[in-house]
Amino acid sequence: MKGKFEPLILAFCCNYCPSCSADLAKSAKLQYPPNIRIIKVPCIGAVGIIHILKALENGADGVCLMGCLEGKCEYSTGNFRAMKRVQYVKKLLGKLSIEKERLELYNFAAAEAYRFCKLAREVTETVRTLGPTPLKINNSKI
Amino acid sequence: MIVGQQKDFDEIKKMISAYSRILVLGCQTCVAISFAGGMREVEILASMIRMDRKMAGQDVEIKEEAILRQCDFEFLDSVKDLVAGCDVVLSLACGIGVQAMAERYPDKVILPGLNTTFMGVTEEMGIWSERCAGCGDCILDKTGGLCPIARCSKGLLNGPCGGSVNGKCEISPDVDCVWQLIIDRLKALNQLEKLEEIFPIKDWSVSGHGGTRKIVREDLTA
Amino acid sequence: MFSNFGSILVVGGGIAGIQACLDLADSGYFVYLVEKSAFIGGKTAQLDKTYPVNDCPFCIRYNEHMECASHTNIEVLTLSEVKDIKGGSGNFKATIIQRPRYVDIDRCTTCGLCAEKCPAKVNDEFNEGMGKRKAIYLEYSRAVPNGYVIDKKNCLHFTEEGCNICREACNEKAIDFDKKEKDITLNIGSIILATGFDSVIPSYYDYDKFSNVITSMEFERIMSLHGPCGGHLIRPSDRKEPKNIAWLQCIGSRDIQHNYCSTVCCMYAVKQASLAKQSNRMLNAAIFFMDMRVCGKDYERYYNRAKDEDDVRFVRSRVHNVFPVDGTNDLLIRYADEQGKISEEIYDMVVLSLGLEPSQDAVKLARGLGIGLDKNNFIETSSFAPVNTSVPGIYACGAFNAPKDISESITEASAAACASLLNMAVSKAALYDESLEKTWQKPVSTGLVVGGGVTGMVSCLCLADQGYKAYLIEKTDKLGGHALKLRKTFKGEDVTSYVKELIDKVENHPLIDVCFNSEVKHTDGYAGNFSTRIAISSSTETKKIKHGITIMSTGADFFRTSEYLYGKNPRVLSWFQLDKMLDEKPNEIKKANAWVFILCVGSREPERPYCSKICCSNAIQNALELKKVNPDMEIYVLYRDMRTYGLREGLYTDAQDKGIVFIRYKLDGKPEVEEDRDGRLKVRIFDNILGEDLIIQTDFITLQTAIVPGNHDNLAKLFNLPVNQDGFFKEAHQKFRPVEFFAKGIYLAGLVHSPKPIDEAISQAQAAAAKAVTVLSKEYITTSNEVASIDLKLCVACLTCARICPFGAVIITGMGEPYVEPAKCRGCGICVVECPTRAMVLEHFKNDSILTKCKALLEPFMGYVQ
Amino acid sequence: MNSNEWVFDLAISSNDLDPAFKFEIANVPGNELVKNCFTCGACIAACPVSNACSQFDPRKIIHMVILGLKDQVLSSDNIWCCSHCESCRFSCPQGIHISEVMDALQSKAVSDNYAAAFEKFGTAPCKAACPAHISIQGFIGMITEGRYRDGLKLIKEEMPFPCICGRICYHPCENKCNRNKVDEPVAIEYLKRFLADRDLAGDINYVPETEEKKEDKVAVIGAGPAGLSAAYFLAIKGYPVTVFDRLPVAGGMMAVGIPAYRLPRDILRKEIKTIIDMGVEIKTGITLGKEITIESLRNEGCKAFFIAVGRHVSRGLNVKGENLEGIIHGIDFLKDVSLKGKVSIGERAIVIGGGNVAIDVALTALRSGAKEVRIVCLEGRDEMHAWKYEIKNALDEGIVIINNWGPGCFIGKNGHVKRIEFKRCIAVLDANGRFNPQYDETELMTVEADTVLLSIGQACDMSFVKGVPDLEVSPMGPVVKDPFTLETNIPGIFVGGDASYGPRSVVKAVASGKDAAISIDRYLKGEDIKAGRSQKWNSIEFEPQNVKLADRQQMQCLSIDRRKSSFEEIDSGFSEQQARLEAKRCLRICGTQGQGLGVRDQGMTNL
Repeated sequence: MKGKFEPLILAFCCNYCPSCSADLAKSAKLQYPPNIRIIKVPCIGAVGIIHILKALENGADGVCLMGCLEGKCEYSTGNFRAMKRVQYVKKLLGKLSIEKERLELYNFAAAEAYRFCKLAREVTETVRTLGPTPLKINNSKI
Repeated sequence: MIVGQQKDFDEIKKMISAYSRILVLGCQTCVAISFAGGMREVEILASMIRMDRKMAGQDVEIKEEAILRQCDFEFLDSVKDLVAGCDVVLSLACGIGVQAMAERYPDKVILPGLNTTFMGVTEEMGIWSERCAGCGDCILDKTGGLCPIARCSKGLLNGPCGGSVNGKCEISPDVDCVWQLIIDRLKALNQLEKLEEIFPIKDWSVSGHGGTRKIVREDLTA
Repeated sequence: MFSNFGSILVVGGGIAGIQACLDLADSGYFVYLVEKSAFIGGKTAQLDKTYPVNDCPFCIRYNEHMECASHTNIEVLTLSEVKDIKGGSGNFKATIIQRPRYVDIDRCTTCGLCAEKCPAKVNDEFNEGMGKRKAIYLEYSRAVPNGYVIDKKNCLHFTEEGCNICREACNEKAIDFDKKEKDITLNIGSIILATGFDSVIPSYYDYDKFSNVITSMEFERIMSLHGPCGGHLIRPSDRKEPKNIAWLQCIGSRDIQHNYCSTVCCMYAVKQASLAKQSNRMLNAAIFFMDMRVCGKDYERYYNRAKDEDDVRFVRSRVHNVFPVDGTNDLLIRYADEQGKISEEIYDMVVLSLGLEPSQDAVKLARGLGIGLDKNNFIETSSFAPVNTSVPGIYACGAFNAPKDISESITEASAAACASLLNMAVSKAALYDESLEKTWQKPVSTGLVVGGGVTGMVSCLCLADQGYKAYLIEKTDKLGGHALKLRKTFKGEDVTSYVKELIDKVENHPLIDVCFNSEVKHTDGYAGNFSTRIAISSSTETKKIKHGITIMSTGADFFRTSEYLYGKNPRVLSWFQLDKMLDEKPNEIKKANAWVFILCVGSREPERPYCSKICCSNAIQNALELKKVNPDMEIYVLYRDMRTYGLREGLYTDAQDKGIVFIRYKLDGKPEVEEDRDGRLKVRIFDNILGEDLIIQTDFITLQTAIVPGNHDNLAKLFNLPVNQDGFFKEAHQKFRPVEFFAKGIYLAGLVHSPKPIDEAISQAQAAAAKAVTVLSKEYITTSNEVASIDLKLCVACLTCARICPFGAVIITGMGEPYVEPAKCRGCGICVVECPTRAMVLEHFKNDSILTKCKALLEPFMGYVQ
Repeated sequence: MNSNEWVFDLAISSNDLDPAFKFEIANVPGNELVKNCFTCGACIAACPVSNACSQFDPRKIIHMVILGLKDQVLSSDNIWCCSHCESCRFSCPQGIHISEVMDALQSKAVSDNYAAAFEKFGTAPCKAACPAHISIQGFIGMITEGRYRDGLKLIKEEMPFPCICGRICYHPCENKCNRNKVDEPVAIEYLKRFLADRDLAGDINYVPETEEKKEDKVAVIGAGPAGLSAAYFLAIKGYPVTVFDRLPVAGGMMAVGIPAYRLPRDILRKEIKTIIDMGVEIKTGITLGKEITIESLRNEGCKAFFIAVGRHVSRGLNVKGENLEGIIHGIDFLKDVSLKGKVSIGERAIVIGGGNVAIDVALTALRSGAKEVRIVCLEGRDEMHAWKYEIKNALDEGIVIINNWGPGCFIGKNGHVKRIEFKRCIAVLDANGRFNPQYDETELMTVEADTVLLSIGQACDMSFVKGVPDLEVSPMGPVVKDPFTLETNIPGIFVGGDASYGPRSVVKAVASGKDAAISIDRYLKGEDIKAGRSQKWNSIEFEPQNVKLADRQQMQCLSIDRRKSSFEEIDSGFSEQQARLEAKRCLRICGTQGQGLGVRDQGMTNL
């Protein structure tokens, strides 16, 4: 039985600005797709390559990292490191023939509830267009 | 420190394609510090292999482990059971570690996950550069503590060559001309006269060119 | 809970007021914050971004706003105004009128139903009148205090009797129309005025007539993501994206009515133009200016970047008017370039860079209090006590003292907090939130101040006068630093005697221990508990000091140039030498017929791309002194941009009045200095206006050489402190945390931060002391809940953690083992992810737990069919 | 570069500079700020001359003054280019008054023999013709730029009543307008009115800034245009001024002479209010010689006086039957209408007189209920003193004008006038050009009328002299010793306005008041009152070429019917668009006297 494809997206979300935005979106009762699952982390710089890979390995159709705006990191350079790391993992994904678009880093200010929702929708749409993670498709063949 | 660099994933993939039970074994010393083969890298590589196999619809069983040093036989025993339970060991140690493993577990296929690149230093987080070529006949006393053999593209002993431009090597403007550095350093040390000394022909016999090297310390041997 | 006696009143809930409140409250004092509008945040909250880092000010300050509103030591009185203040320092009695909000903040859940239903639409002043809001409104979604307010003037309940729609809509029953205005009487010890500024309303440039002529603040709102245009750069008339925008500078600044420079407009115009360019590369952005006054830390780089990378066009010309283009909403600008050629250009939009004026209400209040104001209505202050007004016990900070930007306002706010504390012998207010987890350790109530210049001495005195012991480490054998060479401030105060007095106070203060000829050798520890070893050159012994905080005030140095025959001809002087000559050899000055000042020697050049900030004013100041000694002397000032910012503009016009001649030169046409056979000096310069070379025969030349960072590499290394590209120390945040380092408990002040005049250095010194006191005054050293720890069995001492930690919290012990200092670690987890051997652990953020969470979250949706 | 090379190059050496030059110029009054130039260039872009011809660079001239390039500046043709249009008046952030600088340089060039005194102080014909010397091109330029407030400020630098003069001025400027040579003159008066109306319609009216308050009090006798102007300019200088008037209202002839349909009273009140807002005190209903005397004012601390009592007494005809009922003096009639509102008169009115007042009287009579109004005057139609457009207005409204007749006698019945007998006037002036009408006593005309309004001239009511016993007077009024300074035989007392020179226009009175203010200011400061006062304004001729034709904007007027039935204002003023279009017609560069700069050939500039 096949239903409409609903992507599962794991969002690592820095406890500062992006979480503020996410909470704000919630408190303002703004709608964003349920496809986004949020893991709060102390700093986006604390999300390692392995975390991203594990998320994908465990079946996430997309992964996004949400950090503070450039220069705005509570811990000085965490978001900058995250940016570099995402670039690196994108290279790894290339090796695995997984679409790089499944991984993205976004930078947020503290009060960007609307943008948060907008991006959540965008990300969901992007991943929806990409289809289910290649890990799942091929796995179901077995 | 020995600096390593993980092999291209495609190459690793090809190497291990025939196996479905794999031990990814890291080494927590030099290559961990150079971010090529420590536990962190083991986890990442393992995850990638799993994903790759999953996508290909193949089953795989991967064990992840890292030991303190793969170049010492004593440490290798701790993974005896793990090794026994797999078809192949993908070693993320330097070439020494891979060989040590192969020597210790002669029945097992031991594959290298790294290219062992050079002996060098961490310039800063994420940047390593070569410092020593292991020539067996150190001349750093004459060159202000900068090694022309490892760091001059031509290995010149009486540099710099004509390719030194603005303190950079002709092979790339990113590479310092070590001879320029040597001169600067000696100048600062007020030892420029050392350069007037012509280097005698170097004894390459003690370098790797003289065959496999071996050192025996009688006072230490049993 | 607390005694009102000895509490402090802060007037104005803008950025400065909030900062002053927080510093005071964190030091244990009770503060009343009186804000006339319904929300705190002031003008800063309206800004889209701040220079020079392009931060969103609201995002960064949100926590401070919240903290201010919820701090147990702060009572925020919004919709309030000071009606009357009686009494004197230490015992003021203030009457505050508080207008009703009509919405019970504690009940309001900001659900917004009321505003949705409210029938009264009014122009949204937060958006500068662009866009509408309702009569019941929240300024913006996270405005603080976070509750709606009814704007009585426009509310139909009051204007047309009886509209109760919002009250009926409110589920929480939070609306009460019967609330009445009330008077609140407060007993207070000190008052801080932080009333900010009003923008000068342009009476010309057809601002009111053309919709596409907008003010700088309107532009901020247009660019703001939360503004009326959602962050899309569009012009008001047709909401189309503009292709050309012109910024006109000095609107309401630097004219006969405003004999001062508003200081901030150049930078905000540069910021706006480059952000606009970044949002649309095809945009033609032009800034019309007289002098580009970008004289703050990293400002010059920002300006250069706008010019070189963002392709913002800079046109040196004052535009006298904007013309309509018939049949369109476009605007025509006619201007003359430096050669006098008149050009006309058409722009889609024109932004007027409005100047700053003291807020009118505040001027009235200050007059009522008998506070001395200058001719432009700014508060009269001394350079040596930059936040003290003429009335004891009343302090002022921010743009009411002089036009200034956010970071300086914040600095002054902290300085005012410091000054007002010194004024008061008061009981501290109730203490801290008990729920915080603490390590039960008292901070060492001692400060270490490195550098015995004016800044260091002021910091020391601030600490010592509040009862904390202070060590002052000075590497030479006397106090005073470069200030010993200065004669006067731009306001004419005598620096020499001030410094003398200061040294006297410091050396005789029982709580200050001055260590001469000494140097920091080693340091260790964390905020509240540092331990530092000092080497004293006269002895082989080292001295170990335990201290709770550290202030870096090692100052800067001046550039020793080889240009312009400096060092070759004795009559080519540095500015210090001129200062000395004024003191010692007035007769030689009397004999001189001509004198040339060359500005920007070594500053604003490719190898030193920053402005030294003080040279322009200093040159003019000295030129005026020369004129005093010898009124017949011809003085030429050769400059690149005349950066007499703020109230220093008065110096410039004064100098013009006295007949001092100003000639501009360009970087690629520097003056040439020549000595002829008879030893006479000649300066050759190309005069842009004349279009010809000018040869000036002169008796003396003074070079305004750059301020360069002092040699503090060693300190930077020891304390693990960041240094910027120019070699000055890098503070935690350029805009909002100007005197702090990222590492807690270490502060910076004075020229070690960037070149600055003595008054700004002193306010930084006071600000740093105020920050220091927030740590020293704590009962316990508080630490973060989550601290990284290390499994030493796994650790191979690869140093990654020590290298990567943004706070220098990880150190490698002599045993080659890493150690995490709990007071420094802020639990970010950056080291954890990078640890190659997985030895690093963050208790609440373990790898395993996150991976488990990851898995759990990736369980398929409920009801999601795969 | 070595010094040898420097010797031969063409650079300016500081040895050639005259450091004192900038001070010389700055010491000329009005030039104090010249040293404060920021070299921002705002003046150049605002200058119509610079726009027409690039050599004229006021900033460069000022910079050269500051540098001390005296020879170069004074011998340059450029300093003669400024047309004193004042377009740049408010452009300079430092407030440098550039035309004053140019004046100072021109004077210096002449006095130091750098130039012949050719057309010194030459300016545009319109500005020269205006008695108040308003910078007409300047304010018109500001209209084209939309700087209405600045435009008004510019006008108000020279006169306090733009709203009034924008309605009732006889605008000699327009007669001289160079645009006449192309098509029609620029509607200067209406443009002025546009600016002033616009300001009065706004929320905050423009009130000129006043200097710091001074001690010495000044009393002004007469709250007419001359007196109020003097008060206005003295207030700007910071003097405390009190204005006395014996009428119950302020404004003099503006309030009681000019009919409301030409000058609505609220306009008048508003412009007077501006003067009050500047700190001037106006006391009405007080007569010099009755309630107050110069002596009493001196005792109250007044240090200087300006007497501008005007001419409020009608001349008599000296004709038989002149005292019959129904024969009213025109200005008394106007005064009554102004003060009381409606005055009832008969149905058939005859107005005797050919001046502007006669026309005002006739039109007012029409509005006061007369069914038939005729004007009878000595002069032929073309000789009438009334302005052409006034005559046209009268004719439009159905007034009959009968020319070349002089009153012979009035014939009454029961003491009330019934008929007038006129005799043919064959010449108004005698061979010497003096007023001396010649009649053909044989040709007579009898006209029936129940009201006769005499408007044949005004005299000064000399009763005020009681308050100034020592003042030298003539039968014509107080004697002015110097027409430029308005001094009298008593130091500190100045006279001006209609009282001193005969009935003239409001703008002339303003000029007189302004002169008095300058004199009083200098008198009180102890400065030389006479210095530089005889300055004549030369209009510089200009032959516009290649000018695009453009019609003069027409003012919207009330219909003839509405006009006759009310005192509503006839002209409704220019719309903003009209004003801008009309302003664009101004050639802007009239008055430039640069030689060989091509300015004159430029014609219309691109402004």
